[in-house]
Amino acid sequence: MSMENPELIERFYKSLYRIRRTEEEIARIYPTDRIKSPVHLSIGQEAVSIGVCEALRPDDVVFGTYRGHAMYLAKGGDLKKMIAELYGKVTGCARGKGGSMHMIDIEHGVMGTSAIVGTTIPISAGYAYGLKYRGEDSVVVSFFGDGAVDEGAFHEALNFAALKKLPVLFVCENNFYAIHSHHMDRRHSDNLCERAEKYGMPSERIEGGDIFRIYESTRKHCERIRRGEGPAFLEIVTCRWREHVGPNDDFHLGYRKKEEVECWIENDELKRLREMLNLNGQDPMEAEIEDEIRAAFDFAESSLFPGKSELHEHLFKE
Amino acid sequence: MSMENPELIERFYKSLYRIRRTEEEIARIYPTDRIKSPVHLSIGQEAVSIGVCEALRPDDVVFGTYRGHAMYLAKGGDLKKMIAELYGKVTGCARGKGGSMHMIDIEHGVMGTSAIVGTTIPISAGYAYGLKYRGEDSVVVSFFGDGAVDEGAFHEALNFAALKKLPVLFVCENNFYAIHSHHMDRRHSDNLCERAEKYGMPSERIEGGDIFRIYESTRKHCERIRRGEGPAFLEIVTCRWREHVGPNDDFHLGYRKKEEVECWIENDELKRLREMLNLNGQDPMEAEIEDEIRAAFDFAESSLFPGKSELHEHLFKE
Amino acid sequence: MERILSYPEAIREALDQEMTSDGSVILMGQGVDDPKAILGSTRGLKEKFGPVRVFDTPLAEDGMAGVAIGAALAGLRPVQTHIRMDFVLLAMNQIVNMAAKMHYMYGGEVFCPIVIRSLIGKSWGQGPQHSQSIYPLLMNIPGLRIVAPTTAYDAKGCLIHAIRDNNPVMIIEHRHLYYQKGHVPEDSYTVPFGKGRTLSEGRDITLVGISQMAIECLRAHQYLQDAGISAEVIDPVCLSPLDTDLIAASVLKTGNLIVVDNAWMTCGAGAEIIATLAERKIQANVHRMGFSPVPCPTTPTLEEHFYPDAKKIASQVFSMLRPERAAWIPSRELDIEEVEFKGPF
Amino acid sequence: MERILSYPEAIREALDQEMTSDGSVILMGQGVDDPKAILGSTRGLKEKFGPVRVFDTPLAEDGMAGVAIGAALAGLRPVQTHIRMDFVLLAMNQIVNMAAKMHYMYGGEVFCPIVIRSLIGKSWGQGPQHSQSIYPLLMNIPGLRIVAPTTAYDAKGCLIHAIRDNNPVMIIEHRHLYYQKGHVPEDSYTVPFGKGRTLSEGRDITLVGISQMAIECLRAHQYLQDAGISAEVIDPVCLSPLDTDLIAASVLKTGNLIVVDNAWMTCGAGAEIIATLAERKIQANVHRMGFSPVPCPTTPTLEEHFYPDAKKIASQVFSMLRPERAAWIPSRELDIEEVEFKGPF
Ligand SMILES: Cc1ncc(C[n+]2csc(CCOP(=O)(O)OP(=O)(O)O)c2C)c(N)n1
Ligand SMILES: Cc1ncc(C[n+]2csc(CCOP(=O)(O)OP(=O)(O)O)c2C)c(N)n1
Ligand SMILES: [Mg+2]
Ligand SMILES: [Mg+2]
Repeated sequence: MSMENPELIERFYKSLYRIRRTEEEIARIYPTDRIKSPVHLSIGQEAVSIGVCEALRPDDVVFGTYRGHAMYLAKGGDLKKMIAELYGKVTGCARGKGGSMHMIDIEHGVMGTSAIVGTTIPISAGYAYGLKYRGEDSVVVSFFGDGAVDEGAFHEALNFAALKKLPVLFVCENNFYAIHSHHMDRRHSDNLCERAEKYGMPSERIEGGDIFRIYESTRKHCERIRRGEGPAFLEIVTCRWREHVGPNDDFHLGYRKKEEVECWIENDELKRLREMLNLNGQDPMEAEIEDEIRAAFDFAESSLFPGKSELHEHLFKE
Repeated sequence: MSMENPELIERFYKSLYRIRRTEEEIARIYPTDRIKSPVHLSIGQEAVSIGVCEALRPDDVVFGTYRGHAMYLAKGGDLKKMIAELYGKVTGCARGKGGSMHMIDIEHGVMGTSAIVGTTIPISAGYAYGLKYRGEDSVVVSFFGDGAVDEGAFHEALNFAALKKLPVLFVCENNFYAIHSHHMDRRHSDNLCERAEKYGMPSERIEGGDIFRIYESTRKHCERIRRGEGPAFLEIVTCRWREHVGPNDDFHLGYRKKEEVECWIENDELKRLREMLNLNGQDPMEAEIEDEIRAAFDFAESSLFPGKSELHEHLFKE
Repeated sequence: MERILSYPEAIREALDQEMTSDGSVILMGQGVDDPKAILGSTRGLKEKFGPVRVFDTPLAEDGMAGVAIGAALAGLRPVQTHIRMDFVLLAMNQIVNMAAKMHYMYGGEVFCPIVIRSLIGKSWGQGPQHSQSIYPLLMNIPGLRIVAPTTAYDAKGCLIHAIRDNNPVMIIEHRHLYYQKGHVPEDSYTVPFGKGRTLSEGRDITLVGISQMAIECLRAHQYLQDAGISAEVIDPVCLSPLDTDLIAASVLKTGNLIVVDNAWMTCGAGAEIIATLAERKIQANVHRMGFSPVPCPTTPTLEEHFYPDAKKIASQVFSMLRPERAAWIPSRELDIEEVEFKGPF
Repeated sequence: MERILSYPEAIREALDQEMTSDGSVILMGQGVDDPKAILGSTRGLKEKFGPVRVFDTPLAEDGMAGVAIGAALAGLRPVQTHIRMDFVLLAMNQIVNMAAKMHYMYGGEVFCPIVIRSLIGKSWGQGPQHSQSIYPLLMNIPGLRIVAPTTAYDAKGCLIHAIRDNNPVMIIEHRHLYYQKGHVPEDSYTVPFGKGRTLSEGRDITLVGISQMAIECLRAHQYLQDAGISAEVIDPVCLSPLDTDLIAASVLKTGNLIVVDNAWMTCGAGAEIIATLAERKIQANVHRMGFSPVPCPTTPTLEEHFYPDAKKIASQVFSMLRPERAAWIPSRELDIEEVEFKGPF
C-alpha cells in the first residue's frame, strides 16, 4: 500500500511501542497499589487509537471512554500527566480528581473520557456543532465500544449528527465484549455499519486490525467530513487482551475462548511493524521511549498529592 | 381485494363512525370546560387504530400514547368509561385520575397510554417478554408517533425485541409532525422502515391510509409474530386534522399547509366506506352509535367525581 | 415611568439581549422556534438570529443535553428548553453524570456553561406526568445552580446571570407565573444567585414560598391580615445555593416558619431549610406544605387537594399561631391583580 | 447453631428461594449471568433457572427499566440489577414517570411489582461517576419503596419482601457491605418495610446511619465508649417509608442526633429526618454528616475527606456533646470483625 512508507511505519511503531509499554508498566506497577483506581487497559487495541489519531490534525479533538489511555496518548496527550493522574497526584492531567477514567488534555485535543458508557457520544456531536458554528474545519472523533451502541444515546447522537451534517467521525471499537457480554448476545445482527448508514452517513467496517488501513480510512473520511459533508461511522474490529478492568488476563473466567485472543496476539501489530522495520535487539528509539516512560513514572512518584483544600475547589468555574 | 367483503366494510365503517363521532363530540363539548384536561384528538388518524386493532384477537394487547382515544375504542375499550375519564369522574376507566392521556381498559387489552413520548415502547417489549415467557401466542401492539422514533427508548426497545424475538408489532403512526415539528426536520432520511429492518425485523410502510391494507398487513405480520418469529415494524402514514392538542384546527399557525391536510380530508376513509356501503341519510347503525355516544356523555355527566379520600388511594397496591 | 413586562416577555428580552451581545449564545429545544414559541418566551428569536442559533431538536432529551454540553465545551453558551420539567428526567444522566461534574472531575480543565430552562405544569388536568417539579432531585447534586424566579424582574435578571455563568444552571419557570407582570428595566441587568427576597415584611410568621408558591404566600399574607396576622413572605429565588441566612434572620424574628414547596416534600427544599435552621439551633415552630405525596391526579376535584394554595396556607398559619381557636378558612376572594409584582426591586 | 452467611450469599439465597417458590420471578440486568455474578449475588442462578429467567441485557438502562415494567404488567416479577447506582440516572424516566405512577394514574387497574437492585460504589478511585448514591432523589418520588439493608439478615429479608411486594421497590446495596457476615436463617422470611432497627442502645446521642454508614456508626459507638459517651445507633433499613417514630423516640431520650447519610446531604435523608423531628417539636441538638458537596474525587487523599467514617463521626459527636473540651479524634484502631453483625434479630 502506498502509505506504508518507512516514515509512517516508524511513526506508527513508535506510538504503538510507547502505548503498549506504558500500559504494561501500569500493569506491572498495579499490584503495588500505587494506582488506587480501576484501570481499563487498551493492550491489544492500540492500533485503533493510533491509526485514527495519526490521521488527525492537532486542532482535531477526540472524546472517549474509561478505556482511554491509548486514545489519550495517540492524540498527543501528555504522558507524565497521565501517569501522575493514575497515581492521583496534583500534577495529573485532572489534578488527580479524575483518575484513569477521566483523562483530559485539551491542549492536545483530548477533550475528556467518561466512565458512563455512551455519554461522550452526544457530547461529541455537540462539540462538532460548535466547530461548525464557528466555521472551523476541524473534526471531532468520538470513540466508544460495542457496548455503547446499545444505548439510546448512540441513536440520538447519530441521528442529530446526520441531521445537522456535523463534522464528527464516530469510531466504534468493537472488541466484541461489553465486560463479559458478547456483542451478539446484545443484538440480533452483526450489522452496525448498516445501522449507522441508515441515519444518513457513510460507514465502514475494518477487520483484522491493520493500522494502515485504519489510518487511511480515517484520513479519507475526515477529508469528506472537513468538506462539510457530514458525519461518518467506522466500526473497527479489535481485541482486548487483558481483563475488562485490571492488569491481568482473564481466561480463567471462561466467558471467551483463549483462541479468540490468541490469534490476535499472534497477529500483533506491534510485532508486525517491528518486523517491517527490521529491528533487532533494543532499538535506540525504543530505549528513548523506555526512558520517557520511566521518567513519567518517576514524575508521578515524586509528585505531590493534592492538598485537602482541593476537595472543595473546582466545583464551580468562576 | 378479497378482504373487502361487505361484512368487513360494515365493521370498519361502524368503528370509524363511532370513533370520529365520539371525538367530534369531545371537541364540541370541550369549550364548556367540562373536560378539564388536555385532549389530543385522533380525528383523521382513526383508520390506523381501527385497521390494526380489527386484525387483533381479544387476548392481544395494545399500548399507546396520549393521542389514544382511537386506539382505546378500536381495541374495544369501554366508551362510557372513556368519556367519564375525560370528565374526571370516578366512573372513568382510571377513576378520573388519569384523564385523556392515561387511558386503560385491561379487560379489553388496552394496557395504558402515556404522556411521556416513547415510554410505552420498551414497556410493550417487556410485556411481550412476559407473553413469550408464559408460552402464550398473543401479540402486543405498540403504537407511537413519528416523534417517538427520535427517542433512545425506541432504539433500545427495537433492539431488545429483535434480540429476544418478542411477539410485538411496533406501529409508528407517522402524521409527519411532532407538535409543530416536521419529521424531516428531525431526521436526515425518510427511511424509518429501513432503520427498523436493521434491528432484525420485517417492516412495511403503508401510505394513503387505506384501512383494508392496514388491516391486511397487520393480520399478516401478526400471523408471523404468533409463529414465534419475532417482532415486526409498521410505519403507517396518516394525517392529524386538528391541532396537536385541543379541539380546533390550526391552519392559522402556519407550520403546515392547509393543502397537506385537505387532501387527506378529501380522501377521508369514513366517506369512502360510507360510499362503499351506499348509505343515504342517517343509517340505523349510525343512529344506534349516536345513541351510544349520547349515553356515554350522559353517563359521564351524571357520574360523581372521586371523593377527597381518593387522593391518597392507589399509591401502593396492597 | 415604570416599564411593565410579562414574565415571558422578560425572558424573551433577556434572551434577545444576550444573543445580541454575545455571539456564542444559542437556543435549542423542542419547539423553541415553533409558532407557540415556548409560551411566547422565544418569540421572534429564530427570525432575528437565524436557524443556526435558534433551533428545534429531535425528541431526545438525554442526547440533546449531551449536545448542549458538547457545544458548551466548544465555546458556545447553549440555552436549552424543556416545555415541561418532567422531561428533564430523561436527561438526568447527562446533567448529573456529566454537566454537574465536568469542571471538577477534569480538574478545572474545562467548564460547562449551559442553561437548562424547564417549565412546571399545573392544573387543567396536566396530570401525573405533566406536573412534576423535580428541583429537589437537582438540589441534591453538587455542581448545579438552580433558580426558580417568581417575578418578571427576576426572570430576566436570573436568565442573564445564568447565561453568563460558567456553570450549568437550571432555571425553573412555573407556567402560572407566565401571567405575572411587573417592572422590568429595559437595560440588561443580572440577578446574582444565592440571594433571596423578602417580598413582604411581617412579624408573626415567615412564609417561604418557592416559585409560584411565593405568589400563593403573598395572597395568604393578604388573607392573614384579615385575621390580624402579619406574615413575612420570602421568595428564595435561588434554590442552589439557598439563602438560608435570609430565612434564618426572618425566623429569628417571627419564631414561626412554613415552607411552601412547589414540589413533593420528602427530601425537598422545605426539609433542607428546616434542617439547616435546626442545625443552627434556631428554635421555631416549623411546618412544611407542598404537593400531596401522590402522583398528581388529573381530575380537578382531586387536583385541588393536591396543591397548596393561598387559602390553605392562610388556614394552616392560623391554626399554627392560634392553636386554641377553631380552624379558619379565608372566605373573601382576592383580586388576583393585587398580588402581581410591580417592583421595582 | 447460628448460621452465618455473607451479604451476597444472603441475597443469592433470597433470589434462589423466591425463584424456586414463584415461577414468575425473573432476574435481568447487565452481568447477572456472567462469571462475576454481581459480586457473587446471582451466582449459579442462570444454571439453575435457565437463560429465560436469568438474563443479561444490552446496555440500555432506560429501555430495560421499561422492559421490566412491561414484564411486570404481564404478570412477572422482575428483579433488575444495576452494578452501580449511577446508572439508575439513565433509567429515571421509566422509574419515575411510569413505574412509580402506574398504579395511581391508571386508577388501580394495574400494578408494577418490580425490584431494582443497585450497588453503591466506594473507594479505590471509583471516582465521580461510580460512587453516587442517589437515594435522596428517589425518596422525593411518591410511589416508590426504598430499602438500604445493612446486614446480611436484612439483605435477605428485605429482598424477599421486595419481590413479594406489588409495587416498585428500589434496593440499595453498598459494596462494602458485601464483606459483612451475619446470622441468616435458612428458611425464607421477610423483613417488612418501614421499620428501623436499633443496632445498639445508648443514652447520650442518637446516631442514624444509612446503609454502610450504619457500620461506621457502630464503630463510632465503640470509639465513643472510650470517651465515656453512650451512643444509640439506629439503622433505618427502609428509607421510604422512613421509621421516624423510632428515631423520634430515641432522640427524645438522648436529646442529640447525628444523621450520617451515605449520600450528599442537601435535600437528603438527614434533612428529611431532622425536618420531621422539628415539625414534631422534638427539641434536640441535631447535625448531618454525609458526602462532601462535590463530585467524589478519585485520588485517595481527597476521597478520604469526601466520606464520613467512624473516627470523624466519633469526633463530631465528641465536639457536639463536649463543646467545652478540645477536639478529640479516636486514636486506637478497631478490629473490624468486632462490628460485624452476627444477629440474630
Ligand atoms: C451507562 C452505563 N452502563 C453500564 C456501565 C457498566 N459498564 C462499564 S464498562 C461496560 C462495558 C462497555 O463495553 P464496551 O462499550 O464494548 O467497551 P469496552 O469495555 O469493551 O472497551 C459496562 C457495561 C457503565 N459504565 N455505564
Ligand atoms: C419525552 C417527551 N418529550 C417531549 C414531550 C412533549 N411532546 C408532547 S407530544 C409531542 C410530539 C410527539 O409527536 P409524535 O410522536 O409524532 O406524536 P403525535 O402527537 O404526532 O401523535 C411532544 C414533543 C413529551 N410529552 N415527552
Ligand atoms: Mg467492547
Ligand atoms: Mg406525529
